[in-house]
This record gives sequence, structure tokens and C-alpha cells, in this order.
Amino acid sequence: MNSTSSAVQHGIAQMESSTRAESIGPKTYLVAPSVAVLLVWITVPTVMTFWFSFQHYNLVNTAGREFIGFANYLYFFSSSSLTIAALNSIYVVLGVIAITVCLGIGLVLLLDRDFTGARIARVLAISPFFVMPTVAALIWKNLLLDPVNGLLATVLGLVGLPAVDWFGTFPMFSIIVIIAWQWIGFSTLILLTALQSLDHELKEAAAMDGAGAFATFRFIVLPHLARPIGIIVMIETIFLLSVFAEIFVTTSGGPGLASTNLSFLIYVQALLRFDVGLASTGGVISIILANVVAYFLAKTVSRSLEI
Amino acid sequence: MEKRGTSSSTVLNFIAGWAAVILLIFPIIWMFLTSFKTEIDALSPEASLIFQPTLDNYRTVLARSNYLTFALNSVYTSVAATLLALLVGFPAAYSMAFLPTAKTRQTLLWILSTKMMPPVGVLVPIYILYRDMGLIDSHLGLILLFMFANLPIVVWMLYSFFRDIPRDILEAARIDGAGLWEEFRYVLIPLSGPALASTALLSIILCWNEAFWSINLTTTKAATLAAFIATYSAPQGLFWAKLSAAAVLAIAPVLVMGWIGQRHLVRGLTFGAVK
Amino acid sequence: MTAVNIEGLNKHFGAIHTLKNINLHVEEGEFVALVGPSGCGKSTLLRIIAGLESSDGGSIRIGVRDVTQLPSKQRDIAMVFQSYALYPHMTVAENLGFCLRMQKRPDGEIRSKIVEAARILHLETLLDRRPKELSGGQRQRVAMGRAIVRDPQVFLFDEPLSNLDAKLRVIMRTEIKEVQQRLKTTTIYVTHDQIEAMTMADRIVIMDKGEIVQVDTPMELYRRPRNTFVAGFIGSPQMNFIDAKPDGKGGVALSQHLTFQPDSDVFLKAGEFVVGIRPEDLLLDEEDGLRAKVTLVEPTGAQTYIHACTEDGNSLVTIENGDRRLRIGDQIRLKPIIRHLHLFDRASGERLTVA
Amino acid sequence: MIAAVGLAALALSPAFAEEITIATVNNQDMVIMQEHSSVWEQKTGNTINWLVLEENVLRQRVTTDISTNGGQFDIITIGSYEAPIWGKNGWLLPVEDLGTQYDYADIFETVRKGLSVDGKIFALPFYAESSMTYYRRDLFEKAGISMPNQPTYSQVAEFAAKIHDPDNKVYGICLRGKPGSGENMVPIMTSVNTHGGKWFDMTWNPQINGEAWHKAVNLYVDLLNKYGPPGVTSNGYNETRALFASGNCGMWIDATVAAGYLFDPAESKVADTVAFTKAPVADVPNGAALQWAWALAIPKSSIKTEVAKSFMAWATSKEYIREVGEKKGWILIPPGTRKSTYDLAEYQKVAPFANFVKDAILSADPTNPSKDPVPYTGITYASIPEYQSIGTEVGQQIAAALTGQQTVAQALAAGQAFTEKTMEQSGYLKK
Repeated sequence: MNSTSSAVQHGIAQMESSTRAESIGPKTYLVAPSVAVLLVWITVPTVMTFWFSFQHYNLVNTAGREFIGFANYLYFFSSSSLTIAALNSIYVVLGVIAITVCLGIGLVLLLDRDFTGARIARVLAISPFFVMPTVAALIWKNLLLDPVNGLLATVLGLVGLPAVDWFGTFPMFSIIVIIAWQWIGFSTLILLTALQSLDHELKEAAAMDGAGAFATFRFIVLPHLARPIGIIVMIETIFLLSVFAEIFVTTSGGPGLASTNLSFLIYVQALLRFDVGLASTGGVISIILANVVAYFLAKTVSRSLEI
Repeated sequence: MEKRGTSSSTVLNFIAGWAAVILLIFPIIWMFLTSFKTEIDALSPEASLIFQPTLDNYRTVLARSNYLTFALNSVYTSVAATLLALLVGFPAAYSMAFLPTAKTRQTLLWILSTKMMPPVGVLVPIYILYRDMGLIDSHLGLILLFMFANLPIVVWMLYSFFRDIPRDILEAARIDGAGLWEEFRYVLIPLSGPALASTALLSIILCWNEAFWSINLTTTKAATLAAFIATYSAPQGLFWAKLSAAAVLAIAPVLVMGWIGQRHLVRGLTFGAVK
Repeated sequence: MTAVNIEGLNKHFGAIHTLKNINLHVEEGEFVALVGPSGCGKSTLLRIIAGLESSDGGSIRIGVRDVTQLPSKQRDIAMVFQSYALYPHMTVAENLGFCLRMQKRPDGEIRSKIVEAARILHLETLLDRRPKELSGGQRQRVAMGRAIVRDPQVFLFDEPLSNLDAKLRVIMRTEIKEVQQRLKTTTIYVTHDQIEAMTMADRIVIMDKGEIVQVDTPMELYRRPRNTFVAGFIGSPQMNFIDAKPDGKGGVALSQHLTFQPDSDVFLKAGEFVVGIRPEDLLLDEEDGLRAKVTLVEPTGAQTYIHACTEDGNSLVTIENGDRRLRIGDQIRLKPIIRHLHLFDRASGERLTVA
Repeated sequence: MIAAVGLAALALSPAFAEEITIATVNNQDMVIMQEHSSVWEQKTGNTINWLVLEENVLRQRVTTDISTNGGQFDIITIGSYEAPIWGKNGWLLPVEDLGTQYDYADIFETVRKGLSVDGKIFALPFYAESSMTYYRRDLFEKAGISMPNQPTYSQVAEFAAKIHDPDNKVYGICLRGKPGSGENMVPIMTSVNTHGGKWFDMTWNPQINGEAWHKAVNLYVDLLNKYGPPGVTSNGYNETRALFASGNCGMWIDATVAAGYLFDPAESKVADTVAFTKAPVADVPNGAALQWAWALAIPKSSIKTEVAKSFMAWATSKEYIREVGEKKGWILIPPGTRKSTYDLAEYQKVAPFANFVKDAILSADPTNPSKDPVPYTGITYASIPEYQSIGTEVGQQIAAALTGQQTVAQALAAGQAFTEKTMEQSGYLKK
């Protein structure tokens, strides 16, 4: 007990001292290279993007660039595409997080047990995370989900079910499934490690207290996984907001705008219509949104993670 | 509660565990199988599992483009970008972890938020800048971009590792007469070996799989495997088998690397929050 | 072997004034313990001396050198951390030799110094192990060894024993003291454990709320605490405190039945007092003294601590050396040794000294 | 031995030993060009860096580069749509001066004109294509129907109904459905044209809301919903061709260049049963079949123009066509660009569709794609820079109608509104 309390005291002392810059010893200037590099990386293109967003600037039109004030912004805010795309971006984040967390928990509950080759199985389960997003999308689109010759259509056919046009009928769902497949590898990796660090005595104690399998899961395992789940939420949010390859390869944002997210909306403007002005406007809007999301992450998840 | 060691439950665990894993990685297995089929077999359900394997697809793919060049470019750019990111990120993570200020958390989140920006939004500015600096289709250009793109993750991962290292040890080194460089060289770097390894691994994987910049900023000299696979994303005619072969070639190196290194990956990805 | 001189040292953490105008002189070869409750600033003071924190004004001199603005490595000090802060990736020998390596000493010299330190601390057989393969006590000794191997001008200890179990702590306490006496190195030792301070230090510095309250030898502190804080902090079991009033006849009334006459009456106009009685100065008596009821009996072997509650509601502790079998609820009488009483002003807590 | 050849090549043209970069599409004809180009490399001592990408990716890559004057390429592969616009923009080097050996006159005039601005040619055609109707002879025989020389769209619907057999994964008709100015808009526009519709009237007013568009798009949506394969909105040219080649389609109206592969048993399950006829018509013959050429051009930013010209002269020459025929097989030669190609007996022997394709290409007239006169050229596109944007948007809208997310009327209204806005913005229309 004594050592604990003195450790706490020591911790307090450290915390106090750690919140202030020191004049003796290494300085905070060490952070400068990273921040400077990122500032340049962010600032220069961002300023250019900002500048372009007020122009009529089409790559294939040599008529020239002209300053058009907020016209690009008005265009974006007056069309419904921005709302749809923003919502789709959010659907991807929420959908993928929901699937990866739920299925990830199920999977690690199976993998946490002892069985022959369990270690190999655990390593293999992470594989999807290493697969290039383009490749993942191509494989799913062609080999698996193709409604005519795809494996799933064949399997459905065997049990007498009609083929489903996944990307035409359920575009967002299909894309979310593909992305979720890649990220289940990630959530499994983290949840499995967390679960294996769970004290077995704790489970045994719960069993002695008369907890059944469900109660053990609900009151012992799940709380233990809260932090890793928080991490999954944060990391996936960061990466999923700018999902692009999976949409590009499969639905091209369609049908209509059904599977267009912000990234893809900007892509359409920039590289299908070559309208740099509009694309830059989209870029500016998405930069603002990214900062809003970062703010909320800071308020919620990262605080609880004590990062 | 589960009864460990009971034979019947072990068999059940075995079946359930392996079934789940095989289902999960089935797309990869299927791709692997398809890469050894003829194009016609790739389409026929009868040839799903029993077929005459052929290496023709690999031959075609390898003959059509210089796989080795693409692969070497992938290795070169992802490793160099990772080293550069570690070099820049290491001092930053050190300073934030051991000498935090009131603004540290904000700085960190800002750094991370730069990852959320869709790259396509800044493609044209970057292209114009790169054109003027002569960086299009250069290894350096791609390395710099990969470095920028991964720096946030590198800083974060190292930061969370460093937070687990007791400050006392660094202070002891300082009292023992170590300057900043010696503190890094003899204490922090040896101590964060696993951290550096896992950070490097993740960074390499992310660089390897990056497609947007590789495709848009390289032509031939610096093109990576992501650009290589772009050639096969919709070739003429029946192409599933060839696509599978190209895909296997593109992901195999990083997949194997991931399998070998995954144990180290966890601590990095979890930002130290999962022990 | 050098004196350490601290003058007018201040430290702020934001709005918190952590160290208030600290002045302290540590003699050559002296062993000084800094004690005080959590948050009193003792660790901060030590870290400032070590150069791990900066100060806001004031100066630190080691010998004749003003080290206030120097980084740690130029101060010629060694420090033992509470966590030992051993380099986990180095063997014991490498840990011991690290500072010499940093000084670019020749390998042969490093080797011989390591062997020498290992001999002093009985670490010879452990030189090739890594810290995680050592027991707590062994780690502690390595941390010590790391400090002595370089032969610094000053040793700094930051609660070095608090991570050890009680028995080992007693052993290590002796070892540290022996080593210090052999090497005669000026030592500043932070602890929150007053027994450690009492047993080891030549002088003890008592700190409270960022200020030095009293600096004195252990026995002087024990006998003449400057105020109720020091009186309560030093000594175990703690000193008993009883509120008292002048009895109007030039004496002090401890209770209705017990008054005593202090040596002098100059201060008695002061008003209300606190009387401090060390447990060993409170004797069990058959007929005289304060009436009290036993509330708790704590045998420790050689001695038995008896807690009791007086008629006036004061809780008192006394030490009984004999084996009288008292039980909870027994009525006893406690008689203080009048000449050992401590008198404090109730408002300020200051000791009331006889003119 | 190899060293000797290399030395000889170097000795032959020491001044020329340069490295050029060529960007091209991953179509099989270009892949063959890439393979075969080692012949040119050995002959001249120059070397080539190839960038081979999928069509969409290539287009975005090349457009970004040329419009920002990036200077990455010495030769780019562009289509009939880009060549005149980019030529006019001054982004391309005119290629009229390849010397007397280069037989300009042999190139089909309609193709050559499509790649020229004001009589100056800016790109040399590598292969050209029109469209036609592919169908499965075996299925038609089984259903007891026969394909006329030029079917009408209503006949197409009728035939599709008869051969549609989804239980056996045979779908009456396959068409491109993937949204995109170069994807679903291709079959849609040929149908719109022959129904009498057009992109713009002579004063650049968009006509997408017109009756012909409604008829054509309703027909397209109907056909595919009733007799099309599932998942049609994911199918571009390549996917559709794969479907037909794997035996899942009864009919397919698309580019003539597919014929070479559909008749190749190594690439096609239906090589022995595929048959073809003209692209269908409705009210007018104008614009019923597309015309498109893939051509090689030199960006203004290239600094190795002489070597680039030398390669282009070789790759688009009669000799190249002959060499490919001899080395790789006559069915694999790039079609549609030169009269002399169709005089080759070897080609005629293996390619039953040869003359048919030639006639289709010659009869398609991009300058007169519709019933009424229009201010633009192009059958499946309109030769203005804004078309990329317009085609993409209208394609998206129609794809959404195809999956039932909106009605055809809504899709066309939205397309019309978007196009009006774009044309106003670009100054074609007064606000």
C-alpha cells in the first residue's frame, strides 16, 4: 500500500512538472520538425485549394481561370449532392465500425479459446487488413459479388435463390461490407490482444459468484474491451472518412449518387469533370469537416482513452 | 463457463474457430485458387475446387509488365518514406510524451486530423507543385508524399509507446551524463526497439497499399505495385484469373510481412492502450 | 565531497507556489533527509538540485560552483530514483558503467570501477543479469551502485526504499547508511517516512506546503519540535495533543483534576494552549493522572500501544513496556511526565519557549 | 549475340538513343503494341517506358498532366473526343510531317477528319471502331428466330424476350450500365441519336428532356430491367464483354473491336456461336452506330518529339499491321484505320467481320450524328470540353433510373437542369 501511495504521489509530481515547459534539459523544439513538415504539407496545398475554390478553373477548358467569388460554394450548398455525400461518408464510418466491432467481438470470443492451430488461426484472421484496398475491392466485385458468375451468385443459385445485384440494389451496403471485411482484421487484432490480457482469475471469480456465460461476457469481458473498442472507433473514423478506392473500383459512386461519399464527390469534380474550382471547394469543405470530427474525437473518445 | 481441456469442447472450439477464420479469409483463398485456373475454369462453378492448376496467368502477368521494377519501387518508396517519417516523428513524439505542454493533446489531434483529408482534394495543387519541382514520377516525390501521409500515424504510435517508458529512466541517463543524442542513442532507441519495429511495419504496410498518389504521381520510373494492379483492374475479356494472379503478386510480400510481424503490430496500433 | 548551498529558491507550477524561498545549507559529507507529507515540495526541491527541473529564482551552489543554470550532466551528482530507473536493456554491469561510458573513460577503468562498486554492494554474481531478473532488493543495490560508481560530489535519493517490503527496507536503510559513511559523500535524501529520516540522517529538513519548517538533528527535532506540525510528524506513535487552558493560578489545566506548573509563566497570558505528550511520557498510574478508558490494545512484541479515551473526550496513546494485561473497557489513569511536556500556542501552533 | 545486335543498333543510330515515355490504355491491341515494340527499340536503339492503365485512370492521368503542362509523356493515347479539343487548345503537336514514307492517304478519311482541327491532324489513329449487334446464333436458332441485316430497336426487344433464360444464366441482352461519359452513355447515345434526339440544338440549348431521349432511355431501362443481366450498373465495356464471352448474353450492342476477341476461342466460350449484324436503328439512321478511334499523339510538353514521331510513324503504319499479323496472328491486328488493312487476304480469311466493320466505320458520320443538324461533332459524345462533366452527370442520373431509384423522367429532368447550368456557366447560353 505504501509503495502505491508514494507512486501516486510521485505520479502527481510528474504530472505537475510535465504540464510545464522546462528551461533545463531537452526542449519542446523537438516537436518542431514534425509540426513544420506537416504544416508545410497541409498549408501549401490547402492555401492553393482555398484559392482555387474561388475560381472557375476547369482543366480541360483553356478559356482561362476567373475569380468567381463564392459561386462554387453556392453551387455545392445548393445541390443535394453535398448532403448525400456527407451522409454516405458517415454511413461508411458508422456501418463499418458497427460491423467490425460486433463481428470482431464474436470472432475473438471464438479465437480466444484453445484449439489445435489456434495461434495460426489468429494470425490468419488478421490477413484482410494487409490486403491492398484496390485488390480487396476488385476481388469482391468480380470473384465474389458478381451477380452472374460470382461465387455468391453460384451459391445462392444452388439453394434456389435468385441472384442479387449487390452494387445496383444495395450499393452502400455492399461497399460497407467490403470495407468492413478489410477492417475486421484490424478489430480482431486489437480485440484479441485485449481479450488475452484479461485476467483468467477474474472470469473464475465471476463463475464463483454464479455468473453464467452471458453475464460473464456482459459484466466482465465487455467492460474490459471498452478501451480497445474506443481505439477502434477512433482509428477507423480517421481512415474511413477518406475511403475512396473501394467506391472507385465497384460502383463509381452510383447508381446516381447512392454510394458517393465526400472523397468520391471531390474525385468526380476533379478527375471526371476536371473542374478544379469545384473540386477545391469540396476539398475545403471536407477539410472543415475533418476538423469538426477531430474536435469531437478529442472531446469524446480520446479523452476516455487518456491520450 | 468454458471448461478448458475437455476434449469435446476442444473439438467444438476447433471447428468453430477454424470455420470462422476460413470464412473470413475466404476471399483471399478464393483469389489464390483462381489465380491457378484457366480463364474458362475461373467462371465455371464445376471447377471451383477441383481443377487442373496452371501457371499461365502468372506467366502472362509477368511477361506483360516488369513486376520486379514495380515491386522494388514499392519496397524502396515504402521503406524510405517510413525511415524518413521515423526520423522526423521520433523527436516530436519524444518531446510530446516526455515534455508535454497544455497544447500537446491539441497538437496531436490536429496532426491526426490531417489524415482525414481526402487526398483528391489537393491533387491538382500537389501536381502543379510537383511539376515545378520536378518531382513527378520520382522516387523522392513519392517518398515525401508517403512520409507526409504517414507522419501522423508514426508520431501517434511512438508517442503512445513513449508514454509507457518511465521518465525516470531518461532522467537517470541525463544525470549519468548523457546528452540528448546519447539519451536517444543509448537509452530511448534501444528501449523502443519493438515500438520502432511495429511503427515501421504499419507505416510500410500503409505505404505499400497506398494507391491514389502512386497512380496519379508516377509514370514509369517510380510506379509501385498499386499502379501495377491498376493495369489489371479492367483488362479486356475474361480476366479473373489474370487479375487474381496479379493481385496475389501485389499483396503477397506485404501479407507475409504482416503475418510475421503482426505480434508487434498490436502494441503500435493500439497506441499503448491495450497491454 | 562538497557542501551544497541553496539560497532563495522558488518554484511555481502555474498558480501554485510549490517552493517558497528555500534556503538550505548542506555541509560537506553530511547526510540530510528531506521529509514532509505528499505534495510538500520535497521531491521538487530534489529534482531542482538534480537539474531535472528549473527554478524560478534563487541559486544552487555545489561547492564553489553555481550550478543553477547547468544541465544535470555538468553538476557532478548522482541520483537514486524511487523506481530505481535501471536501464532495462542493459546488464547490471552496463547499468553500473553507463555514466563512466558517457564520460568516455577507458574501458579498463570502467571495468575496475564496476567491480569495485559491485564488491561494496555484494553484486559480484549478478553483473551479467538484466534488471528484470533481479529481486527488488538487488535492483535497489544496483541503483545505489550506479550512484557510487562515479564518485560524485553529491548523492541524491528520491524515496529509494519505498518500493521495498518492510523487512528489506530496514536492511537497505542500514546498507545505504553504511555506504554513505564509508564514502563520506554529501547526501540529500527525500523520504516521507520519518523513521527512515530519523535513523539515517545527520540532519532532517522538515517541509510543509513548500516551505522548510525546521532543520535540525533527529534527536533535537524529537525533543524540541518547532511547532505542532513537526511534533506530530516526527515520532511513532504520534505525539498526543490535548487542548489546555491556564488555570488562572499561573498553572496549566490539562483537565479538571490535573494541572501543572510550567517552569516559567511569561507566556501564560497568551491564552489557549495545546499540550503535546509523547506516548512514552504518559505513564500508567494507579491513583494519579487523567482518567481514561481503554479503547484499543496493540501489542507489537516488545511494547504494547494502548489507546484510551479520557473523560474530556481526548484520545491518547501510551506505550506499555510490561506485560500488564489490559483489556478494552478497562479504566486506567494516565500520568504525564510533566518536565517532558511540550507546549504550543493553539492558534499558531508555534512552540512556546521558556524565556 | 545479343550484345552484337545491341551494338549494331547503337552504331546505326547513335544520335537517336533516347528514352521515351508512352501512356496507353490496357486494351489488348495496345498490350500487343507494347510487346511488339521491342522490334522498334532494337531497330532504333531507343528505349520506351510504358505506362499502361485502365481507360478511366489513364484519361485522368493524361488529362491532369497535359492540362498542367506536366511534361511526363512523349506519346499519349487519346480518343476521338480529346484529339480535336486538345489540338485546338494547343496542347498537342501537329503530326502532318512524318515524311513521304508515311501513307496518310491510306487512313480512312472519316477517321482522319475526326482527329483533325482545321485540316491539321493532331493524332494518328491506332485502331478505330464502330458499333454492331453481337448475338448468339445457337440461341436464335433454338428460339426459331432469325436476325435481320439491320434490326430495329423494337425487334431487339422482341428477340431479347424470346431468348431470355435467366434460370440458365442466359440474359436476353447485355448493355453497358456503369455510369460514365465513356460507359453507359455510349449505348444510350446511339439509341438516342437513332430515335432522333441530340445533345444540343444549334444554339446550344440542351435537349435532354426531349421526346427522343425519353423514348430511348425508357427503352434502354426497360430492356435491361426485363432481359438484362443482374448487376448491370456495375458493367462497363470490359465487364459486359466478359459476360458475353462467358456465354451469359443473347445479344450485345457495342464496339466492333470486341469482335476480334469474341471470335478467339482462347478468350471466349462462345467463339463458335457468336454472330453479328448492324447496330439497331429506330427512326433515323444517323448516329445509330458509334465511331471512335484510339490514337497516338505527342503533347506539346514533350522534348523528344523526333523520337516520338518516329515511334508513332512506325506503330500506326501499314508495316506494323502486317508485322503484328505475321507474328501474333492476323485476327489480332489493330482494325479500322487503314484501307490497306482490308486488302490483306490473310486478315479477310480469319476475320469474317472484317468488311462489315469497315463499312460500319465508313458509314458512321460524327459530323452528322442526329436527325437535325447539331453544332457539335461526335456520336457518343459532343466535342466540347464541358462534355466530360455533362456525360458523367447524365450517366449517373440514368444509372439511378436503371436501379429504380428514380424514374426516367426524373433522371432526364435532372440531367437537363445540370446541363443547362453548365452551359450557362461556360458562356454558351445567356443566363
